[in-house]
Amino acid sequence: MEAKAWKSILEGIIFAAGTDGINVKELAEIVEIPKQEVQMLLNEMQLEWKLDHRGTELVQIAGKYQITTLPEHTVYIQKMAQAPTRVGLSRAAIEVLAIIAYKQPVTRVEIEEIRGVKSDRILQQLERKELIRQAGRAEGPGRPILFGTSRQFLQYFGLNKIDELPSPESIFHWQEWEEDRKNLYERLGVEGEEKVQEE
Amino acid sequence: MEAKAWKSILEGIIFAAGTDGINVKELAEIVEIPKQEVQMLLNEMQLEWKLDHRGTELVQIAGKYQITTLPEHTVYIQKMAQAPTRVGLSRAAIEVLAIIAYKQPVTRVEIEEIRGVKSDRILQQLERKELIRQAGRAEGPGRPILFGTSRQFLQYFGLNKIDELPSPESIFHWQEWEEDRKNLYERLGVEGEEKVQEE
Amino acid sequence: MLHLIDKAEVDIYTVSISTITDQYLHVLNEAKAWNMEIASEFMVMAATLLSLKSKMLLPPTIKEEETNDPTEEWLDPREELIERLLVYKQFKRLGDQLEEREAEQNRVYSRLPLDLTPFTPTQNPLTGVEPEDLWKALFALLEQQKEIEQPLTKLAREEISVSERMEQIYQDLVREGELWFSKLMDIDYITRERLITTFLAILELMKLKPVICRQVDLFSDICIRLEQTRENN
Repeated sequence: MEAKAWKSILEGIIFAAGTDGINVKELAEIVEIPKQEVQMLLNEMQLEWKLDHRGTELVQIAGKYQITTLPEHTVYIQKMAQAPTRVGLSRAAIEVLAIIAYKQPVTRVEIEEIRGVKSDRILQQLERKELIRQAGRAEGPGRPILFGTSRQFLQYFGLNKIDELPSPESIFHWQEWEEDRKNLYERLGVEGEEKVQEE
Repeated sequence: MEAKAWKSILEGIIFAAGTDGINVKELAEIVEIPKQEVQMLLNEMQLEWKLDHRGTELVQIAGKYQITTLPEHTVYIQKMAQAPTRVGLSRAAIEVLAIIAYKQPVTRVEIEEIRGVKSDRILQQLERKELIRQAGRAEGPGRPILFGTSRQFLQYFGLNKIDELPSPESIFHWQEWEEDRKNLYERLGVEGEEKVQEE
Repeated sequence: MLHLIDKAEVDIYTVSISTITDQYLHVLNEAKAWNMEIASEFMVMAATLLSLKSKMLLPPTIKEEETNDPTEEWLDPREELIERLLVYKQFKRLGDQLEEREAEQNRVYSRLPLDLTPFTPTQNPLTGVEPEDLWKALFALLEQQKEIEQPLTKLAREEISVSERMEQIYQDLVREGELWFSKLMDIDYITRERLITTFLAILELMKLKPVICRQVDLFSDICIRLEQTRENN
């Protein structure tokens, strides 16, 4: 196979590796050509991309190759990041945030059990946005990470304490939702004090 | 600025948008050039990337542009440790999706009538995977929920628009339909005479 | 069921119930990951099959009565089935198309959006979200989960095929001489799946004639007995 074809394959692999990146050894194993050759191809690619005025570059971070945007394009990417459609949280992210807010501290597995779908990416996203934080580790096998809401989360909502989050009563009519409410309290494991206070 | 520079910027933005994708309107707002021009540049980029033997391609999915790897490189990407394992949908889920895709908006009962089996659990799964969405309620008793396909549906199947799906006529000819009907009548022993007698 | 009739090229009129049911059970075994989903579907499929098949087992008497009365049209369940089968087949074909596209799309990889947080230092990600929205989102989730959980609660699966059940009943009959239908179908001691299997097994045994069933009155208990002529088998 000629160099062009190998480069195309290497580009595809590095692109798919995303921000994890991939090192020369791994690349060589995947394409089954010698490491030195891979290294040479990568060097050439770095040069060619620049000459071609590509919109991305091939960089080596901590020994791993990955594709990133160009520093000179920052202004444009900033504009995209600040577009209202990108700033807000997705429906899924709100769901995860809601679970954490009301059930904290809570593990990823517990969150996924409630939602029925994998939620690791959303957790990362919320952590990056500093809405949630790691709040220690649970007991038991694997000692999974516990998640809770952050100080910023309260600030954004203008709350002083997490208890100031709306409780069911403030949204739903008492009688109408009596059944559901009881049920929910049980599931949330918050029956105790709050109910006593009401009565 | 010359076309090359604009293309470089557009590439950077689309790269940054990742799987979210970005549409022409948003791109035009970010780079502050007319939509038509952006569209033209994108069309050129699609062609150029192919001619250049790039390892990625520029595709339009659900109206938004995004960069993906080439299908012919799958074997290599799957060898990568980071490659996500992909599990296809179950046959039952695919069937339900087909009914929704072609008959939308459609109620659960209509779907179950076609399939001859209960489908509520599959509908829930598909909804949680966000491949389908509730698209209002039907008229009539109980005002049942109507289901339709979502943006993620288009994304999942790599479609730009729902009408990119082949039309039923193109894959199911009426001659074949008649043939099948005759065949089934024979197989189930509903013969001609019986029908004549009845008439 | 439609799927099976179509796939197995089954002739509903001549096929034995046990063949189809065994096939169902085979499907159930194969699809471990989807156990629950298929198990609940199985109930409906089996019921549809049962109703159709029982109509088939009875036709001589009913048909004569019906055709004797010219004002009443005897609606062949098979005709309805054929029409449904055809519609279903069409969607199955459309499903094939989707599956192809899925496979094609699965060969392509993209990447997650870039982490844009460094580009938006001052933005409030909760813009437009009210504290109430969180509660509502959680409420909706738990509601949904409640619905999902119900059919899941308990469905102890017992895998016994119709032919196995036929053999069991036959052996019981050889030993006991006769059996009461109500005893066989005691809902407290029997899973739904077993109930269906048992019912199908009895129908099948009747059809193959090693047993006869007697019912004195409408809704009274049914007595199942070995047919005299076959007893020496």
